[in-house]
This record gives sequence, C-alpha cells and structure tokens, in this order.
Amino acid sequence: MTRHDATLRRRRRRALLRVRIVVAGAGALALALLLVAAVLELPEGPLGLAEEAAAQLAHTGVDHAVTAVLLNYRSYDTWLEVGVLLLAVMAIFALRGGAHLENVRPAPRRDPLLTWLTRLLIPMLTLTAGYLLWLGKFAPGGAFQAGVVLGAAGAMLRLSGTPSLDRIGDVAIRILLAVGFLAFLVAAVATRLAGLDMLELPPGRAGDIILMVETLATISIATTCAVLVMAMPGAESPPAIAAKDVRKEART
Amino acid sequence: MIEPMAWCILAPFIGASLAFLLPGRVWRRPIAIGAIGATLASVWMLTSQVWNSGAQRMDLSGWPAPLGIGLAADGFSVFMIVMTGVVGSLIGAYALWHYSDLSDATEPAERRLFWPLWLILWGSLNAIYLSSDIFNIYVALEVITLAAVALITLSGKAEALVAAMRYLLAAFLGSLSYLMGVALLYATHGALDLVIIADQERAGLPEVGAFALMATGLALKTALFPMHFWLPPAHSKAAAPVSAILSALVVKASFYVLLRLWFGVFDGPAMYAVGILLGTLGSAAIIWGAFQALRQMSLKLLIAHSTVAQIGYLFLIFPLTARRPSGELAAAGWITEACTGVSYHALSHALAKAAMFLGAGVVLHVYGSDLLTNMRGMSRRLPITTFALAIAGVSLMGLPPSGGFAAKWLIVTAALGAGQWWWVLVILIGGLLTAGYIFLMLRWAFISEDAPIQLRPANMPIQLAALALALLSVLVGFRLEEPFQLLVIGDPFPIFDLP
Amino acid sequence: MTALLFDVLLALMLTVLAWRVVTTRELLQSVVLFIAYGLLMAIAWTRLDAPDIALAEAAIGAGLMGVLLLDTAGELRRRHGWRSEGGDDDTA
Amino acid sequence: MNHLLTLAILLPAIGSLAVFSRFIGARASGVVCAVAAAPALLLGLFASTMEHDVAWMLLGATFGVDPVSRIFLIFTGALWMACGLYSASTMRSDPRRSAYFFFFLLSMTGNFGLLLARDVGAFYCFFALMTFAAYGLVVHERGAGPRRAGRVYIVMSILGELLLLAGLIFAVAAGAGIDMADFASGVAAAPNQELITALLFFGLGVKAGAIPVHVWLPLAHPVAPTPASAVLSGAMIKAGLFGWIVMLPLGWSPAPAIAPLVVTLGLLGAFGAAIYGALQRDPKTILAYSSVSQMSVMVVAIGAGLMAPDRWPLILGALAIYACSHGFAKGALFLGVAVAKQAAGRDMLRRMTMMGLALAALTIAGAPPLGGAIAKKSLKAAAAGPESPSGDALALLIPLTAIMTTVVLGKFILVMAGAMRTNEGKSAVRLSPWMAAPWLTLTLGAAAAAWLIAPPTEPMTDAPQPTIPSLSAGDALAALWPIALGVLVLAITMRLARSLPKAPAAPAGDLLSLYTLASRATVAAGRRTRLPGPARWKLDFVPLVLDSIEQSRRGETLTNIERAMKTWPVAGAVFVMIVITLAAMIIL
Repeated sequence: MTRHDATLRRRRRRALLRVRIVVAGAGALALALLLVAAVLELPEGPLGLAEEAAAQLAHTGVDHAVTAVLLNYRSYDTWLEVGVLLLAVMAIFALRGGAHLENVRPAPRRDPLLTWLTRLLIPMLTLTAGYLLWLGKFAPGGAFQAGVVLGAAGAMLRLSGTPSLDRIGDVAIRILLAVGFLAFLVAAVATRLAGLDMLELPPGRAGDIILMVETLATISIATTCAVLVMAMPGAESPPAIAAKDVRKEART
Repeated sequence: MIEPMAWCILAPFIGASLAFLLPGRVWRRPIAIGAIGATLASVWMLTSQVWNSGAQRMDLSGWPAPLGIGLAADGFSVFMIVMTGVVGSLIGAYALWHYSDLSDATEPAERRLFWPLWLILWGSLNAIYLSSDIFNIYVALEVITLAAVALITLSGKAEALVAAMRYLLAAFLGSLSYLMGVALLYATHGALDLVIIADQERAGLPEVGAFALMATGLALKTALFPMHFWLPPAHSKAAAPVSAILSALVVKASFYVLLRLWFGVFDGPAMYAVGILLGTLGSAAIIWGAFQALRQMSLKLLIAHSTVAQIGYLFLIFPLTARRPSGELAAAGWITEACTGVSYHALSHALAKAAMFLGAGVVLHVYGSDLLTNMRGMSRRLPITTFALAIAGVSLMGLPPSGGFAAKWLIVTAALGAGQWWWVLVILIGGLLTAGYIFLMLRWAFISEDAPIQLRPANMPIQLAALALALLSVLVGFRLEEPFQLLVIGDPFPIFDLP
Repeated sequence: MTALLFDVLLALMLTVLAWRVVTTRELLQSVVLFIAYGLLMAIAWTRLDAPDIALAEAAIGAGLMGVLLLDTAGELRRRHGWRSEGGDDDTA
Repeated sequence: MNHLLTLAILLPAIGSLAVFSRFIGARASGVVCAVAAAPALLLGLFASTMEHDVAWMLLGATFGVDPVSRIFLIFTGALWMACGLYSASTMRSDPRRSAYFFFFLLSMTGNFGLLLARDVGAFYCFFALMTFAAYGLVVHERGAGPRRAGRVYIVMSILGELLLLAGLIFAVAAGAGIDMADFASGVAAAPNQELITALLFFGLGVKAGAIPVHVWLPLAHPVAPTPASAVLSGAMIKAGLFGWIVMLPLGWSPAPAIAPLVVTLGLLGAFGAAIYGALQRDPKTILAYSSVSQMSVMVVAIGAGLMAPDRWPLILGALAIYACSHGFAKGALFLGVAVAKQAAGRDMLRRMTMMGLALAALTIAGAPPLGGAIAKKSLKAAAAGPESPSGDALALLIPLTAIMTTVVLGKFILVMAGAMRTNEGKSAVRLSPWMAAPWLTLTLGAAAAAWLIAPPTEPMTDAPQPTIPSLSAGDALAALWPIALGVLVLAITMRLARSLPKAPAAPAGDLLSLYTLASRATVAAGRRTRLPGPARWKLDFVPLVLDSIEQSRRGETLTNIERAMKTWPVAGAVFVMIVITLAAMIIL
C-alpha cells in the first residue's frame, strides 16, 4: 500500500464517520422529539385499567393489584415469561454442549472468611425470599423478586466453594428448572378439564392456588439464576464453543 | 374439555416440557411424534371449527378483555396455524431422522435440546396467531426470539454463536421498539385488546409514534430491507432443520403481527404514503436480496439471501390495500386478491424455503460442505434432493403451476387493478433474478464429477421430507378455492367496512 | 420544586451513564457503569411509583446481571487479555 | 382437444423433470422428446381455433390456438420432435446428457407455452422460461467459446427481457389489457404507441435476431450442440417473430415514426448479414448469419405491416408461410452439418447428404418448384401494392436477397464439401436410421411445407385474404435468375479469393466488438477523470466517490454495502431513520 492509498483510506474513513455521526445524531434527536411530543399529547387522567383492576381485586384472591395482574388477570403472560426463563437456561445449556451440569467441577474452596459470611447470609437470604414471596399477596414482592434473592443465595454457595446445586443430580436440576412452567401448564390443563376458562381461578381458592404456583415459580426462578451463574463461560468447565473461534469469527 | 384454540398452544407446550424432562434417546421419538400428532390434531379441530362455525374467541383466566387476555381465531389466524402445522411437522419428521440416524454429526446438546426448544417455539407461534392482546403478542414474540436464538447456537459452531448474538440483539431492538409502541397505545386507549382498540377513536401523535415504533420494530424482526443484516448469517449458520424453521416460519410471525396492526389498530389503509414506503422497501428487498443471492458461493447463504428477497413480496400488501389521498381505495375490487396473494406467498414460500433448507441439510451431510462448487455430480448422487431443490426453485421463481405462481399472479393482478403497475415490474424483475440464482445453484448439481470422492450416505426419510415439502409448494398452486374461502372468515382484513 | 430538580437530575444522569456504558472502551469499567445505571434506574422506578419494578430492577438489572457481566469480563481478561478496543462494532 | 392443449405444455415440463431426476435414461430421452412434442404438432395439424381457460389455476390464465399460431406450432413442433430424436442418438455418450435433455425439454416447454398463450402474462412467463433454459443449451459444450457465447447470450437476453417487460408494462398501463386478442388493438390505441412498439420490437428482436441486437446469435448458434442449434435457429428464433405478430399494433394503426427504422434495419440486416456470413469459415456460423439475413427479410415485412395496416392480413399470411418454410429448412441445414460429419467417409451417404443439404439451401434461396419459392412469391405479392413504398422495397428486395442467400448458402455447401473430405472416418458415432430419418423429414418438410399449409385467413373481415399462389413459368424464371446470378458471383469471388493471399477470418459477432470497444472506452474515460475538490471538507468525500466507482468496476460495491449494513452503527441509524420517516409520512 502506497502512502497515497493510505491517505485516501484515512480520508474515506473520516468521511464515513462524519456521515454516520450526522445521520445517527439527527435521527436520535428527531426520535426523542417525537416521543416527547407524543407523551405530552397523551390523554390526562388516571391511566388505563388501574381502576378496574382495583375494583375486581376482591375476586382475585390477593390484595395487591400487581400480583393480581401477574397471577390472575394476565397469568397467561406470566406463564410465557416463566417460559422465557426456561428458554434462557436451555440457551446456556446449548452453549455448554449439554443439558446437564455434570461436567461443572466443584468450585475450589475460597478463604474461610467468605465461607463464614456465606453461612451467615444463606439463612437470611432464604428467609428474605420467603418473606418476599409471602408479601406479594399484599404489597410489592412476589415470585420474581423472591426467586432472584434465593438464586443469589445459590450463587453465593457456589462462589464460596460450599456444596451447592452442582451436588444435585441431573434429573433433579431439570425438574427444579421446569417446575414453574409446569405449574402454570398443570393449572391451564386442570382448569380446562374442570370446565372453567383456561387458567381461570375460582375466587374461593384463588389465593391458595396463586401461592402454590408462585412458590413453584420461585423455585424455578431461583434455580435458573443460580444455574446462570454456575454455568457461565467463566466457570471452570470448557464451554462447547471455543472462545478463540468466536473471536476469529467476530473479526470477519 | 375440548377447546382446540387452547390445545393448539397447550399440546406443543406439554410436549416441550416432557422433552425437556426426559431428554434420553429412548423417549425422544415417542415424545416428538406424540407432540406433533397432538398438535396437528388440535390444528385440525380448530380448522374445522372455524370453517364450520366462523371466527372464534375465548377469554383466558375467566376475565373478559380489557382486564384479561383474549384468544381469537379467524380465517387468517387459522391459515397461518395450518401453515405452521404442515411445514413444522414435516421439518419435525426430518429432524427425527436428522438427530437420530445422523447422530455422529451432531452435538449432544443439539440432540437433547432441539425438541424442547422447537416445541416451545411452535406453541408460541400458535400463541401469536391466536392472540388478541398486543402485550401478550410482545411476550410471545420474546419467547420466539429466545427459542430461535437457542436453536441457532445448538449447532455448536463459533460462527453460529456470533450470528445468534447478532440476531438476539437485533430482535431485542425490534421487540423493545414494539414494546414502546404498546406503552403509547395503552396510554392512549387504556386497553390492550386488539378489538377494543380497533373500536375506539384514533388519531393523535401518540398513535403516530406507536405506529412508527411498532412497524419498524416488527419490520426489523421480519428482516425487511435495509434491516435484514442479521438474517443471512443467522439462517445460514444454524443446523438444517433450524434454518428451515427460522426462514419458513419465524419471520412470518412478526409480519403477521404487523398486518394485524395495519388493519386492526392503526387504520393503515388511510396511510397511503406509508403504504408506498413499505412497498418500496419491499421492492428494494426483492431486488437486493436476489442480487446478493446471485453472488453467494455457499448454498445455505444463497437460500438465506433468497429469504431476504422473498420477504419483500409480503410488504407489497401495504400499498395495495391503501387508500389514495383522494379517499378511494387504490385497489378497490382487488383487495381480496391482494390479501390472498400475500398470504399465499407466505405459505408457498414457507413450503419451498423449508424444502430448500432441508435439501441443503442433506447436501451438507453428504458432501461435508455446502459450497456450490462442491455440489458437482449431485444430480446423479442425490437425485431426490436435487429434484426437491429444483421443484422448490420452481415455486420460488413463480413459474406456473405452483404456489409461488398463484401468489405472484394474484399480487400482480391486484397491482394492475390498483393502477400501481410499477410493483409488477419489480415482481417480474425479481422473478428473473430468482430464476438466475436457482439456475446458478442447479448448474453445479449437473456438472458431473468423475473423480470418486468420499461421501457419507444419506438415508431416504430425510430426503423424502424435503421432497414432500417441495411437492406441496407446487401442489398448493392447483387449488385456491378453499384458501380463498378460509381467508375471509371473520373478516381479518376489515377494509370493506370503510367508506 | 426539589422533587422536580431531583427528577431532572436523575434523568440527566441516566442519559449520561447510558452514553458512557456504550462508549467506554474498557470492558470492566463499562460493566461497573452498567451496574450503577441499574441502581439509578431502580430509584427512577421508585420515583414513578412502581416499587415492584424497582425491586426487580435492583435485584435482576443491577444484581444478577452485574454478577454475570463482571464475571464474564474478568474471565475474558484473564484468559485472553481481550479488551474492547473499538472496531469490533460488528460483533455486538 | 382441450386435453391436447394441456398436454402440449405439461408433457415437456413433466418430461424435463423426469429426465432431470434421472428417472429416464439417455435413449429413452429421445422418445420422451418425441412424445412431448407430439401434442403441439398435432394441435398445429388438426386443431381448429379454440380458447381454453385453465380452470384449475383459477387465475384466468388462458391458452388457445388460432390460425397463425397453428402454423408456428406445425414447424416448431416438427423441429423439436426431429431434433429431440436426433439428440437421443448423438448425446448418448455425453457425460452431461441429462442436463442437456433437461434444458432441451424446458426450452421446449417455454416455446410451446408461448405459442399457446392467449394472455400476455403467460406469454411473458414462457418466453422467459425458454430464454433462460436455452442458456443451458448454449453453454452445454463447456470451454472458452461456449462460455463467451453464453455470457453474451445472457446479457443480451436480459436486455431483451427488460425491454419487452417495459413495453408490456407500458402497454398494460395504457389500458391494453392482458388478453392477447385485444392487446394489439390496445397498443394501437395507446397514446405512447410508438414507444411501446419500439420497446416490444427491440425486446423481442433480441430473440428474433434483428439488427443491431442480433450479436449473440452468430456466437451462440455455432457453439451449441448441433441439434440444439437447429431448434435455436429454426424454432426459438421464430418466437420473437411470433411475439411481433401478436403484440405489435400491426393491422390496427400505422406507426410512421418507427416503421421506417424497422424497414431500414431489416434491409441492412438482409444484406449485411449475408455478406458478413459469406466471409465466415465455420459452417454453423455461416448458417447463423444466413438466419440473421432471413429474419431481416421478415423484419422488412413487419416494417411494411407497420406502415400499411390495410395490407397486413396479406403480409401476415405470407409471413407465416415464409417463417414455416425457413424454420424447416434451417433445421434441416443445421442437422445436416452433424449428419455430414457422421456420413463422411462413405461415398454413397456423402453424396446423399450433399444432395439433401443442397435441397434445403435451395428452398431458402427460393428455387422453384420448392416451397421456398411459394413463400417468396406470396410475400412479394402481399407487400407490393398501390402507395406502399416499403412494399415496393420488399418486392425489390426479395430477388436481391435471393442472390445473397445463394452466395452465403453456396459458401456453406462448399465449406461442407471440403469438411467432409477432410473429416473422413473421424466421427465416433456412425450414422443410424434414427439420425437420418429426422433429418430427411425436415428436408422434405422444408421443400413441401409452403405447398401444403394453408395461410391463415380471417373469414369475418372483408379485407383481402391471403391465398396460396400458383407458380407460373414466368414466376419460375423470375425466381431462378437470382439464384443463377448468385452462383456466378460465388464462383467469381472464390476464384478471386484463391489468387489473393489468405486474409484472417472476420470475427463472428460483428457489431459485438464495436460494443465492447465502446464500453471499454467509456470506462477508461471515466477513470481518467479527476474530480476537483478545493475545500478540505469536500476533499474527504472525493476518495469516497472515487473508491465507490472503482469498487463498482470490480463488482465489490454490493458486498461492501452489505457489509456496512451489518455494522451496528449503520444498522441502528437505519432503524432510527425508518422510525422517523414513517412518523413523518403520517404527520405530513
């Protein structure tokens, strides 16, 4: 490559960059203006279905509107979202080269202080998770929050080298992961078989059913979070796809 | 209690759960066959129910909309569900043999995870086609995206991972854009149900923003030019059955949603300029995709770029159903042709493209590579697969008599009826270019290779699955009467009510 | 008035943080900024009267995502010395 | 009869697929070709005028037969059948024979389909099918020559398809409809009638070998396998003529602007191609140029029809007979080239072959009492008339072209005779009855066709009707003197040429070298140009532009744009721009 070519190339790159900045900047600005104008033009007053959702709250089995929406009014959406979590785990398994954790070696024991701290924190985290789960009936809380806290406990066990999910068998892990999705599935099939609308909860027993489904969902969410941390590419086991290849592919 | 709409979603989900919990070799085949059979049975019941007694609707969780979520099935949903069922089960049949008899070539993860992922994907596709709730559609789109990404990474190759990541990010951009639109719509209408929103007054800036965001997001997910950048790598690097699922079925789901919004929510026909713009982008896709396909040297990339081109035809429905600024319908009297033509194109493309990707899978398995130059002597070694590729090509080109021809003919008729003859020009040039890359592909198959090369044998079932899809793509062109009748059930393209 | 000032400041900081997360060349730094962004976002949700989302955002957006990203960034650095050096827009 | 119509299109299509999937071997392929061509031939021979809506397509596609297409079906069907049978013997040992038969049958499908199509859409589809399938025939014999010919062929064909398409679109947009029966009158009524006529003329002219878009023809016809050349030059070339007949506003309104151009091009071609052909040395190239020359005579007839609509029914009748006669004869000549190769070395056969070739050549030259003479006389009679300058030109032209035809075909006969002497015993395949019979049939068909086939008439109109003219002694004499003169000219030039030093042969493809030269010069001029860029900011964009020019020359632009679209900044910007554009379009 001659010097002349190099100069040309540099100029070309600069010109392209300029075009990009101008276009992207103008576009982003215009989009932002559009959104602001749209929001300013929104109708005044109480938003959407909040009032109606509150009005029907007595028939939902829970006292907190958000939980009612998530697990009664729109439980179908929540079911699909739990499905998203299951899919995330499957995607991780796909990257690792198998739907099993047997080649995850136990983490080396770290320093004793961490172990001590873990021992102290795990019961507290578990308790918090249970509280959050139960709280969902009346106040902000519920399966997702509880699941993440419980999952954090699992991850912590793993990071400190204490026996954790990796001691649980392959089949059991899969059951724990799927149990949330299955809970909704069973509810859907059972309600159909009982002659109700799909996923319709009879008002009298709605509270219990919701708590049960939420508990199972919490278990799945917690397991999912813990497995995500355990099975990450950073963990000891070699991932199915060599990072070297990925780098090479990314450059092309 | 038999409720076909619910079972179209429940059956694949049950199958997916079982396949996830019991991934062993023994269980794989019974679970897969059972799930396919149960889903097909549900699809059949739904079809006959809608055919005999008109559009259906059911409420979930016992709460009627707007509080709860509704499922609804009209002719268009059933059309898409049947398409998914037919193409999906044939791809499934291919996968059964692909992942058992060809197991030496596949990753362990691939064998264990294909079925749960594909069945969840299938269920969510049906969920989209049945959903009457714009937020629920968002969730189902997310499920589809994630399942598709996981399926791509299954092949265990670095290039597949990179392609899958690009796909994931692009799809997220599209989903979030759609979600922003959902938020704006909810804020304006206070409801999420398609029917309720459709009945309300429209206009106003929030709705303009919602349309722009949702349409662009969905177009990105459908890989409309110039936002198709993620599609060729994602569709070509995956394993054969996965490529077939992605190209034949997954891209159609977001297009379906866009069409629903266009007719149901936004009074799209009133937006003439937008219709023309979308049609123009579609035309650009037709030309650009075909040109790129002509330049590919690898079979799967060629087929993937062909998908970019074929998606373009779908977007011609927007200008053809729009009303001129003066108020009259551009294609008054030809709306049925336009809508049926585009739906039919979706169907025949799904069949033909699935056939081509499965055929490419056979080539890849036998030759160990899908470079066109390596396909020498294929017409003698793999006559059935070559035949399937050629037949599917006939449908893609739109030669009579084939599904592709019927679809393009209907679109052309509608375009001429609308006085928008320029789309006809695009369709015909697109057809010429398609013929070009199909011939280019087949040329190599016919060059004889004298030097004996070491090849793996291909068993008959996987070849027959590709052939069946290819033949179907041609055969659907023979009879248009039932699809015509089906597609107007429940008035899914409610343009006739407008003044 | 104070509330309004706080909200405007919050919005500005969120925007700046988001910009920095995307443009920072150092991977680890970008992850840390992302965690900070998640926490600020949780505050924003609280200000919008959505404690449920605030809780989830803090737990998942900042907590879980933070751990995953930190671990990944650290691992990449340890194993390959792979720093984000620009020019690989095309991967992700 | 309706079933026959369906079969005429479906049989070749099914046959091509059967051959393609190797369900059928090489020898059976010949039978398949013959059987596949039979329904079309039968339709041509026995069908009455009919229309048939193909109901199962439910799309209003219409196929049918009328008096003009009947004549085309006869010689087209016969040619495809004869060449198919012939190929079965010669291609038996070809390693790529199934590809050959696949493309052969596919082109056949297109050819029959376009003759039977009664609506513009179907015509175009089948025309395109034939064009692209024939590419497979042109490049069949690998190597540099076929590759170059194939490249030129595909470029010219795509150009032609686009011109044709543009013409069709304009016509349909102007309200001509898609029904073939009303199309020509619709074109005549269109405000931009001349433009549509020009587009259709040149678009179809690529296939018909009209000057100056004929350049692919002298390259492609010689390199294809011989039976394929025969159908290319005898049958497929007439598809262009057929298109002109059914689509141009002939007989409806005069086209004063375009008609003189057409006539001029025809005159140029009729003589120029014959002279250029006589300078060639390869027998098949000579035949190709003879085809261009003969087609140009038909171009003049088309031009005459465009000038004088009232004379069109007569011209049409004569033209159809002329085309039929030429189709048979050209097919016989091309097959004869192959037959001669296989007959070389056996005196008896050699003499018979030469006689057959001479018979076919004389038919084209119009020697009485062969059919060609009838065709020429009726064409002359149809065109000549009161106040018809172009008709007079045609009347004058026909004897003159007969001289040139004699010269060029005489050269062909001489070359063949020489070749047969030097080729003795070189052919691997021996002449079999399966090869001789199709060739003989075509030769006899050429001699007899014009006598036997009735010109198309339209009984419902009171326009002058074409009839079969009888040949008087005077006519015979009038037809013979140009031939005699031609032989004389040939003898003198050959004599002169022998005494002169041997000049290099004129390159086949004549004008093509001119086109190539022009395009190279344009590109070179473009590269030499330097763009001025005074300001620094502007300066940055100069390399950008220069680069893109350079890239597009190397064919990299598409790749680079595609690559750029894959990067996230560009993709994101595109996304945002589309959102904004959509919103802006609704608001504005």
